[in-house]
Amino acid sequence: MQLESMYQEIILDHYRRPHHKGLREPYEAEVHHVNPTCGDEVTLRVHLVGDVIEDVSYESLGCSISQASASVMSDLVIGKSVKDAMTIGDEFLALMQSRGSVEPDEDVLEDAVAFVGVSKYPARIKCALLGWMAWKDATSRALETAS
Amino acid sequence: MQLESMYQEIILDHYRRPHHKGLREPYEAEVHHVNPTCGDEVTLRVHLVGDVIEDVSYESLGCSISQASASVMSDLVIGKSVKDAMTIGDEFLALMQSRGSVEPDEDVLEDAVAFVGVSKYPARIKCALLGWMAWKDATSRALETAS
Amino acid sequence: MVALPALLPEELKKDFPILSRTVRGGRPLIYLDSGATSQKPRQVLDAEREFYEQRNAAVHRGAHLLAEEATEAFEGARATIAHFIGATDVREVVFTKNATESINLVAYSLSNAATSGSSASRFLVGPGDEILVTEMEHHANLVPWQQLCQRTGATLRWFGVTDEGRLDLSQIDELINERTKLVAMTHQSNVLGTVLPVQEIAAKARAAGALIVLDAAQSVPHIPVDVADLGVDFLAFSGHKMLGPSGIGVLWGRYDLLAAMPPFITGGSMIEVVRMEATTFMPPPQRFEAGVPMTAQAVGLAAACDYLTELGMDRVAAHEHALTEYGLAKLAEIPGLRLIGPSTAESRGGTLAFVVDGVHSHDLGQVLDELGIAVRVGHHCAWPLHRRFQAQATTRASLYLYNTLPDLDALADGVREAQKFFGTV
Amino acid sequence: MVALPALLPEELKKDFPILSRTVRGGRPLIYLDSGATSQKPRQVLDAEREFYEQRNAAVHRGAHLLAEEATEAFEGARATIAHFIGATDVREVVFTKNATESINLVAYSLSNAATSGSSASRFLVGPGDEILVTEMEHHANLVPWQQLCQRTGATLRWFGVTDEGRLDLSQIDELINERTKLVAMTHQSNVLGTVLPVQEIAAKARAAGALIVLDAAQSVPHIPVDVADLGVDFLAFSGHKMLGPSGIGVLWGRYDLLAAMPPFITGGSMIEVVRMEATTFMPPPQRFEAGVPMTAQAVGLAAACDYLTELGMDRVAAHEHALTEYGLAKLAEIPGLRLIGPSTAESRGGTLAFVVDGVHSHDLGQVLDELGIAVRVGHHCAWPLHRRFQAQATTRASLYLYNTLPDLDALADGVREAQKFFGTV
Ligand SMILES: Cc1ncc(COP(=O)(O)O)c(C=O)c1O
Ligand SMILES: Cc1ncc(COP(=O)(O)O)c(C=O)c1O
Repeated sequence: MQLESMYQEIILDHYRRPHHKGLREPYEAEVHHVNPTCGDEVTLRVHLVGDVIEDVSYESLGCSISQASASVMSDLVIGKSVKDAMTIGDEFLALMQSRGSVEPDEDVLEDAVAFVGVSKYPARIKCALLGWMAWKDATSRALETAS
Repeated sequence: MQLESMYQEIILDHYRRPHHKGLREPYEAEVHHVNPTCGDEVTLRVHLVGDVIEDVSYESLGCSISQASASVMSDLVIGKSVKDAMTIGDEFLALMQSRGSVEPDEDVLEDAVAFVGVSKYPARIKCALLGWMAWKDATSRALETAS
Repeated sequence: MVALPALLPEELKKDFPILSRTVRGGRPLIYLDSGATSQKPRQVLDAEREFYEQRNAAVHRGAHLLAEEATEAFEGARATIAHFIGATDVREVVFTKNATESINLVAYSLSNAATSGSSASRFLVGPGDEILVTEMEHHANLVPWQQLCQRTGATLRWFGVTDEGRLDLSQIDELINERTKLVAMTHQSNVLGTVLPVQEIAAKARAAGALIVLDAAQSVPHIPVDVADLGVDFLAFSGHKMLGPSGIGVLWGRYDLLAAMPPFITGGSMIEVVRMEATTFMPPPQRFEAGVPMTAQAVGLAAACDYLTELGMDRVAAHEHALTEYGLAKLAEIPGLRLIGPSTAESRGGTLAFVVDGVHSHDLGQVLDELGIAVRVGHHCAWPLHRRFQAQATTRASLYLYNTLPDLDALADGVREAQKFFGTV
Repeated sequence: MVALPALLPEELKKDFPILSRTVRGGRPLIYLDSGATSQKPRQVLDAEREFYEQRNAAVHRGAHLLAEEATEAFEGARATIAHFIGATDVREVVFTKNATESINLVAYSLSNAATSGSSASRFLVGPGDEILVTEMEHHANLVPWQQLCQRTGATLRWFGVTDEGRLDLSQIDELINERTKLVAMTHQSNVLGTVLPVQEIAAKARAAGALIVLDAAQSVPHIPVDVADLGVDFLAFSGHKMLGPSGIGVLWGRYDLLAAMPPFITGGSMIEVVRMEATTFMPPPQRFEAGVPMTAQAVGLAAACDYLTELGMDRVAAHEHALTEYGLAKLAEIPGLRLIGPSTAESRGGTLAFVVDGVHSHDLGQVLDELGIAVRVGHHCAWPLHRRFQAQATTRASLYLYNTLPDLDALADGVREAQKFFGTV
């Protein structure tokens, strides 16, 4: 079975024990994103201090891929500057659209490299991106509120 | 060419010298019928005296088949009782739907037997029926007015 | 494994070229997603191709031989399809692109009644009027009615669903009342499999003076359907779910209603006289078929009806009933699996939707796919129903005439394998 | 007869199986009715069949391999078609069942704006507003706008047509004014062959703040069309007129407009979140593609685009231009024949409509049919235009890439034969 290439241990670990889960105060923006094809959903908050992402907190319902991805994302962006975090987000998006053809950069993506197998399954890419898209959206809104 | 089987001399004669054409008074009902696919049209009046069709007058624009058919129709129904004329109309309709498979009864249909060839061309059946349908419609209306 | 006498011969699979292809890792395809769309037998594909290669022309518009033959093929297809659903008047069969358009046609014709003069006044819907649906509807038979209410100011109401997955009829006498203008319901749920007591509901709706729309997208392909028996006014279904091509659907409607209804999509071939100032319209079915229609697809759908008729819809239904009983029993043995829908095969079609503790349906679907088993995961366009069952998503296996008992064995084995993979057993 | 360098090779006919069939009395078929619908090359039929036999599944709904492959084929087809018309954003291509539905989509979205809240207010149309069309429109680009006016209280106005069959632009500055909400016009007339000065009209319409809808049903199949160049907001065409399958059409629309427009047909696959109380919708193109789409037909249409691209649309246009010049000259030699439309091939496509003194077009068509020549007779869904030319009906020969000079010789000879038969010469 090829399943192991999609469901790497890192992913299953994050799925079973997600990091940073739960909704916390304070926050500048909260968004609710849904995957219309399957109904997976995430509610996500962003708390900025200056241009640093101080906290990302979320509640989500969904498959292992969407859950694990939100967990990995929160690990990656919390404590980073908005600019750096956005760069990581772009890198992850590129990985997802690569159909498994690029070698992910572990220095940048850390645990997120484990999602390389997911990029071969177009129907699952949206799952892996759900949390990231919500975070991006919430961050832009938080920045708008700030300015 | 098979054209002669559709355009029998009788038809071409009626087409070139249509009988009873023109709109006349008196009349109890006037109708306007159109063939939506080609735009052929007929305006037709019926004058009843008791249950006898005293006159059928019409103006029409259209192909040889529709023109000739209206002419033959007026010959056949003028002077007949409504009941007898309707029977002839039904017989003509049956001929048109026969796809050339029935032997038309010349005693009943007279010149209208010439339309047997038309029944093999589905797209032209409506042409042959245009005047008949208008006459039927006008006659029903005239009867309604009378009652 | 037993060979049940009701089953159709396994050789049927040979008529469907796609069923002999292999999928991931060279595994044979086990197709359990016919509720989404069915596969097509060679006979249907051949009929379409023969039309294109021998008779293709614009129907109802030309006087040349090809146009004549194309029109005959198209109208012959209409007659075959009418006969298939027990319609005695071929003019009651309107071609659309899918069941979704069929339902929208009725919904838009009703709102168009507001600007179509007194002849359409019986179709007027407005504030104070009620449109009644059910909580188990496919979005195709829910959203168009929400939108009709939005356009007209009418109120949407709905039947609930019981824990067993049956329609909750306890409030029927309150729900169907003198304000009810239209009742829209599914014949067979695309998630639960439940077959609704259509005649009973239709009788009450008719007594209240309401129009009745039946979404037959999941019934016409699977059980004998006779419009004369059902007591409904309109019936909608899609060709692609019943062995036919994509791109074609049907709206059947009672002739006297269709003849009084305002048009929906307008354009060529549906007009009587056109002037710049105003236009008059042809009688049904032409009034509702604007533009060059899906001609080859109609011919293909008629070939699908012929295929089903030759097998016999009774036998198709019996085959699926036997498979359903077998599948329900198989799934019931799996610990941690919760079926959504009736647990017995009575008044129920071959749609098996379920959740598995600890394994999200997306993940379950992925494991099954890896094993060559195609099922659907998600809300299956019935989101409110999923909310009703506190299921965010379900896994759905939906059966058709080409499925076999081993397909269901493979499904059950696959579910257990997923449980093992995700460590929930 | 000369062989013109611009002509495509005659061997092209071999790609079209139907063109080798015989008709009445065993005569070879001469197909001059491509304006109604085109014939299909083997390449298109093969692509459709390959899809059904290898990849058929419901797109955008399943997670299994077939659904994945089907979705890829469908979205790949969208990209091919977008590229074919010069659209850089694939989301601007919406699949419909035909050009007629594409135009109705815009018309209904506009009237739906009345009940869609403030975000749709830019699309509101009502009393005092004007919708501008032309007198040469196909019913598909006239009746939907009449109906929009009927639904909303807006006023329909129109450009006239000159005796030469060109658009009469003398009133343009009065016709396009601050009340003009939308201008709908044909790119190429399906009767006259006239190509309209789209950019000029569009520029004035845009300056007045009006939306611009182009009916490209007769241009996209025949000449290079680039949406970026035309300056319009929406463009509609059908697959069946451009070598593609029946049952599929396209609406191209500017993304920012599509993204703000209310939906038309509603149901599955176009929703974001559905509750019994209310529903939100996906962005374009999904918002406008409710229900299971015409998947195989999209794949077939993309194959048609590939076929045309391989030939080169410039060469297709040059071929038809050469045929048109030749045909115009041939017809001009026939006494008693009156052409409806421009007498030269400048800014004009290969559509030759005419009346013959003393021979009604139905009778003329019959004689031609007997000779194996398929033309169209009647008003060709452009009744107001026929009234404009005091022609109750015309005979129309419409050309495509598979036509040849001998086809036009046969046409001219056939017209003379009809004149002899009916004794008018
Ligand atoms: C100019 C024009 N517009 C619109 C249409 C409508 O196309 P369809 O019938 O495929 O919707 C046609 C063809 O019938 C046409 O020639
Ligand atoms: C119950 C039901 N109704 C309506 C539909 C809509 O059918 P289509 O998408 O073919 O229009 C479906 C299938 O998707 C269905 O299962």
